[in-house]
Amino acid sequence: MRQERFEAEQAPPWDEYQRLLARLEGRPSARGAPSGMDLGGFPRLYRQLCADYALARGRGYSPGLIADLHDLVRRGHRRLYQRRSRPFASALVFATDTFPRTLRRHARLFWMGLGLLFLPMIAMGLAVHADPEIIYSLIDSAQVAELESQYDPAGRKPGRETDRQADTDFAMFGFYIMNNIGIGFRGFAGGLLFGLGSALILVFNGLSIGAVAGHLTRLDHGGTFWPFVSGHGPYELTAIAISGAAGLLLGQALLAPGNRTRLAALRLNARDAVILVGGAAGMLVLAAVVEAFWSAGPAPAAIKYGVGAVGWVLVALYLGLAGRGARGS
Amino acid sequence: MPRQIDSIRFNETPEGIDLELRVAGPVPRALALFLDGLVRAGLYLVLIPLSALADTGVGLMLIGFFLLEWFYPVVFEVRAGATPGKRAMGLVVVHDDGTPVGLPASMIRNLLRVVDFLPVFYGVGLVSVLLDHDFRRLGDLAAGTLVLHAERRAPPRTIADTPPVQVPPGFALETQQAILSYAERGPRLSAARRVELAEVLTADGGIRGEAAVRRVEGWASWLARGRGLEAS
Amino acid sequence: MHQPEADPGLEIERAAERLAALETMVARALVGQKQVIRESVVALVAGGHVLLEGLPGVGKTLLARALAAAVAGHFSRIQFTPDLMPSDVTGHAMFDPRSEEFRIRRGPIFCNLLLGDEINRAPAKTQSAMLEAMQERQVTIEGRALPLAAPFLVFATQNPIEQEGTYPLPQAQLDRFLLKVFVDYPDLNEELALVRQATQGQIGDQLDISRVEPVISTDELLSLQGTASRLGMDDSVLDYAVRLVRAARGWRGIETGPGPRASVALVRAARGHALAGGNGFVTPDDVKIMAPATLRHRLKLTADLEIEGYRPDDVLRDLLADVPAPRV
Amino acid sequence: MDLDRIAVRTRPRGAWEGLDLGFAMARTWFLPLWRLWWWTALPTAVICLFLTGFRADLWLLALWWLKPLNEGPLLLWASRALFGESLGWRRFPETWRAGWPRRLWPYLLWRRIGMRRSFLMPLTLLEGLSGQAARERRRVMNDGGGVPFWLTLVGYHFEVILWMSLLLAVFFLVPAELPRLDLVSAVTGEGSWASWVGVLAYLLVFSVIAPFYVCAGFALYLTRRTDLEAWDLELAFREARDRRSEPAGLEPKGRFLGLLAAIAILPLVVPPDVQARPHPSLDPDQARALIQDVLAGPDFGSTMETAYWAPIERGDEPAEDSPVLPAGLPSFLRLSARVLKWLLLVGAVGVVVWLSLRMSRDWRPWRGRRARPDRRPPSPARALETSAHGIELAEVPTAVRACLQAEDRRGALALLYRASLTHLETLGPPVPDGATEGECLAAAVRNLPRSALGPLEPLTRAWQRLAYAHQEPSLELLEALLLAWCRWTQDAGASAP
Repeated sequence: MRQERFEAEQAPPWDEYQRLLARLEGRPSARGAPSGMDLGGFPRLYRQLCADYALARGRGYSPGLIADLHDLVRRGHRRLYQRRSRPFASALVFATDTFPRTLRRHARLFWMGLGLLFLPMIAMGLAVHADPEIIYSLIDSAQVAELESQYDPAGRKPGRETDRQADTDFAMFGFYIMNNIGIGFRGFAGGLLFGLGSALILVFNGLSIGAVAGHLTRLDHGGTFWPFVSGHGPYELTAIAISGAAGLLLGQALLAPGNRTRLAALRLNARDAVILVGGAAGMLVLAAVVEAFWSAGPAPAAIKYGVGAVGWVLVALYLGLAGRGARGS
Repeated sequence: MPRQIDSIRFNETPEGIDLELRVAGPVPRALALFLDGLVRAGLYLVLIPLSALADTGVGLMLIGFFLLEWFYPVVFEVRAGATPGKRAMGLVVVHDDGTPVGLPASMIRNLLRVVDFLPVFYGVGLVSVLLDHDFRRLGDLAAGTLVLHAERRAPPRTIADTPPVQVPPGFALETQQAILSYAERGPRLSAARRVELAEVLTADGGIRGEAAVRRVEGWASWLARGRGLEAS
Repeated sequence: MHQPEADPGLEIERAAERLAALETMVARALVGQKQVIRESVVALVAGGHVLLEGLPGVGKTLLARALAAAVAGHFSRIQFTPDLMPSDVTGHAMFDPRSEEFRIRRGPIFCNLLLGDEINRAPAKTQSAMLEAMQERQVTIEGRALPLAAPFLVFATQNPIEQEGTYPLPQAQLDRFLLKVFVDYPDLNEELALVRQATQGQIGDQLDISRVEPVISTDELLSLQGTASRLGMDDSVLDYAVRLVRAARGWRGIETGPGPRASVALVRAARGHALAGGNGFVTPDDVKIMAPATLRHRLKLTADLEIEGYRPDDVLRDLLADVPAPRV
Repeated sequence: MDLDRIAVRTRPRGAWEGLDLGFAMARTWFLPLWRLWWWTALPTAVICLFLTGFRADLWLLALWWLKPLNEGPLLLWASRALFGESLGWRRFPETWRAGWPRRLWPYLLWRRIGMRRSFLMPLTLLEGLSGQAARERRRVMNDGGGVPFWLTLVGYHFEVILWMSLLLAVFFLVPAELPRLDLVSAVTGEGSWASWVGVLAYLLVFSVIAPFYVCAGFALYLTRRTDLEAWDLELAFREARDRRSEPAGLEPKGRFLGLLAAIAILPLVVPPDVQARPHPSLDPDQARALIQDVLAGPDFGSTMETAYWAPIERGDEPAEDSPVLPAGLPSFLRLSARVLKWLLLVGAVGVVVWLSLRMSRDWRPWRGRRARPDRRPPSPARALETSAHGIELAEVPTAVRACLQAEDRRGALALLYRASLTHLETLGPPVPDGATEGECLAAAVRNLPRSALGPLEPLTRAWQRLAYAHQEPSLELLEALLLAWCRWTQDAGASAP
């Protein structure tokens, strides 16, 4: 069949296809609710067009025609294979199901991340508690002095200020969001350096938290420090460990790819890792809320400890059990 | 013959056809990045005055900074396929099978930006883009994404209505396509150049000048329409 | 509500007779395997394709060939191999330089009964070309749609996936088979009879279908299919079938459940089974009996169950026991 | 030269895509190009070292200025490789004799700081034009937009980024025990060893970027020619002509060995005197007019509609915003912060509570991972409870009769069948919810002696026919079934105790 006849014969479906395509490519709001026109025929038209394109190439029709058909095919391909996203529903499934299940699948790495965070933390805490000089190897003296004054039970300090304003809280909230989640994300990305970056970030965070805690406790500032951190600690520390574990997952793909190529392993693991990071980010947002609005609040220490304990239980229950139930009901 | 060098990657779709993905190289991507940097800097400048509104403003500003830092590309890529800078450069982000990029892949490629940024100004990313067959940086490799040149706006094409002349035997399919292409692109070439091109094919037969152009266009017409019987 | 035919008795009786004759004829070649034969006949009546699975040598090919011999129709057979191309199945266009047109050369798929041997040894492209044809009942060559013959039924055999050099069929494409029939080893008595029969007056170990004679014509088969599709079905039975399929979707241990096409298939198979049993109406029993064969290939177990060695039939057994049957 | 062996797919491309093609070419040919670069750069570097009196910064500046010297051979190599021909370095002296130095001079002098170097180099070096013709041609080719400019600009930045990355990598990766690289003096320092490291690193980066830069410029040039004068079609046509004019089996005449011949044949790549100019006889003014004509045509350019709002009349200038916040704003902000705070807190608590609820709903640890649903056989009483009437077994006959009186055959049979199932359970086999009528019957036949079956079989058949085929049983049959049923239950009741 000659090109011109071919074009003439196929013109009606092509026109129809282009009409539908123009509609699909319209504004996103219009895309959501196809009214008036039936889009059901689109896949059929698309397949037809694909066949025509293959024919045109096989028969050596003019390059211009082939290029035009290819453009149409590509635009249709973009629309037809678009992933539909339902943000709210998928967020629900993500929180109750996907995230905890994925984490449990990589429980070994999670424990590793937790270990990398907590072991240096505890060791450093004990060391600093025993020997006051060690902290200066990690944190410079000006910062140490600032920390001391911040948590000094005698002075005015943001941690215990009873008349702290709501807007200050809010500013702190913004800061925590920016700072802490950034740490989490970087811990994840560092995994691409064969897991070293993640491990380093975990260890250094552990060391500095441990050092601060040990130092303040030794100075008898524990009475202000511990109630402050107890509220958000469960969420924040776990989330940092989880995002570190996500980074380790990337590193694992590069160091021990198993039967896959490194690239394939990396892709596979990255898919899970980003789920872990997403969950960790959610937990960090929760931690930021608690830290900004509750930890600095005026409640007595006992209640704060209680809330902290409940938080640990909740986190453990959530990570251990959520999503274990029947699926897809 | 070894494979010809091309900046195109082919991806076979479920329909069994090869989709051409025109992968974008380092220069347009670098410029897109720079433009995005400008846009982001502008947004930062918009956010900074918030700090005048006491601490509430500072909080909002910091949250804004956070979102800009991490989610600026994700939001644009998932919603529109490309960040404003990429869009200005005519680029678009897709999965490596040519489908529009989704949230997980976009998250991966943009969170891993941190590594591509190392040690300064995307040094690692640049090396990766120069080395990789499809100009992918590390984030792209991990997420399985590509940056492509977006749609091509094709000029209109018509094959002039010259009386068909039968093509002499012995022209390969590629040559026939080149003849058709000549007819399609002819109007955009200078007249002298058209004559010259046509004479390459027809000079052996002693046809020169405008006649050569008419002859080659006649061949094209014959290829597209047949002897004129089919066309009716 | 579907009202049964005013006087269906005679028609159904005759239909059941023909089917019984068919089963007997097939049983001549394939000793034992009563249930397998019954399920194949049901698929024939319901007009659906069958996927036969079993280890090599249990008579999958024999079954299909015996069925083909018993139904007087055009039969072809494709041995799927790793280098089989889609056009080897569907056919292709040849350029005729004289007329400057393409001429279509039809492939083996243009027949009434197609035996696709070891379908999972072919690469995905070829598989999907064939499955596409099964679904659409037409083949597109060079942009022309060519309808396949009616009836058109595919019996595809596949070896268990663990065997070497096999490509598993994609889940979505499995949906195109009405039934998946397991052919197992025959029991002792049956095997004795089999060996006796296969070694009597037989040279080599060729498949013996010489004793199978055509008992049904293709037109007859078409009318049988019509009868089956008109079979009366109470709403409660329909409801039962749909409930079964829906239950399989949310069932514990099932990763991906059967789609809506499964409900349709289940009802069709139940109709076929009722007719083969000589009943003029469909009872929940028909649904329940056909459920494993209809559903087992349409669901995917969760990874942990699969690792523990469970098979879809195990889960289906629980499911069938737990979904209340429509009794009063 | 063999047109058959062209190593790059020729077809029309956008300018940016052409650039990318160049990067792909450079990546494929990187090693030979890189080696070639050093072949010319090393001698130059040594000479410059002496000329600059061993001053690192001057040396680097000299090398930077002499870059075109190294790029020329790369370009020549690439133009040969384009047609599948690999040029040995031994043959480069011939190119020098063929007048290259003369063509390179402008690039080493006044054209050195031009931003379109790599794009224009092919014009001068490969086409060998000079004077008016070259100027004219440059002008035509240059009309293609700013891509060559961006290539050069971005290329510089790539060099800087790679250089800084290299230095930082060296800085970080060398263990602390070894002498540490002083970054500051590497970048700015005079004479120290660190500055030499920095300069050498820069030289390395030059060598890495140069192939990409040259190939990208070359590919841009090819793209532009494809666009302007259908260079790809010319290749295809020439190939077709050659193939037709030669008897099969002979070596294509396009292969050339001598480099001089190769340069002479460059017009094959670049036909002599072509260059997209209109008729050579036209004088420049006419040509310009013609170009203007063509450019004014609808194929070139585009129309654009811009809509914008313009004030009809100019209003008074609004008063300047006072620099201090308005009086009510701080308290309003504080209020909004409080609202946000509580919203966030409530939201957080809500999320936690909701997750807990979700978990407690989903999680049933006591049932085990693969727990089966409850499988207790339903008690006989339950089976009757589910009936519409909810009556005792003993009352069944009366109830059935009542139904019969009321002409409700379906109700009667349903009651009877249900009651017989209830009775069946007292006899032995359990009747699970999932069992169909057929299965109940089969279970009974399996488990009970024939005599204990009573009317179960005909009853089941009658019920199935009624329920699924809508065939109503006759009154006589119902009566008979009822009688049989009564006998059955009484027998059992008598024998059970």
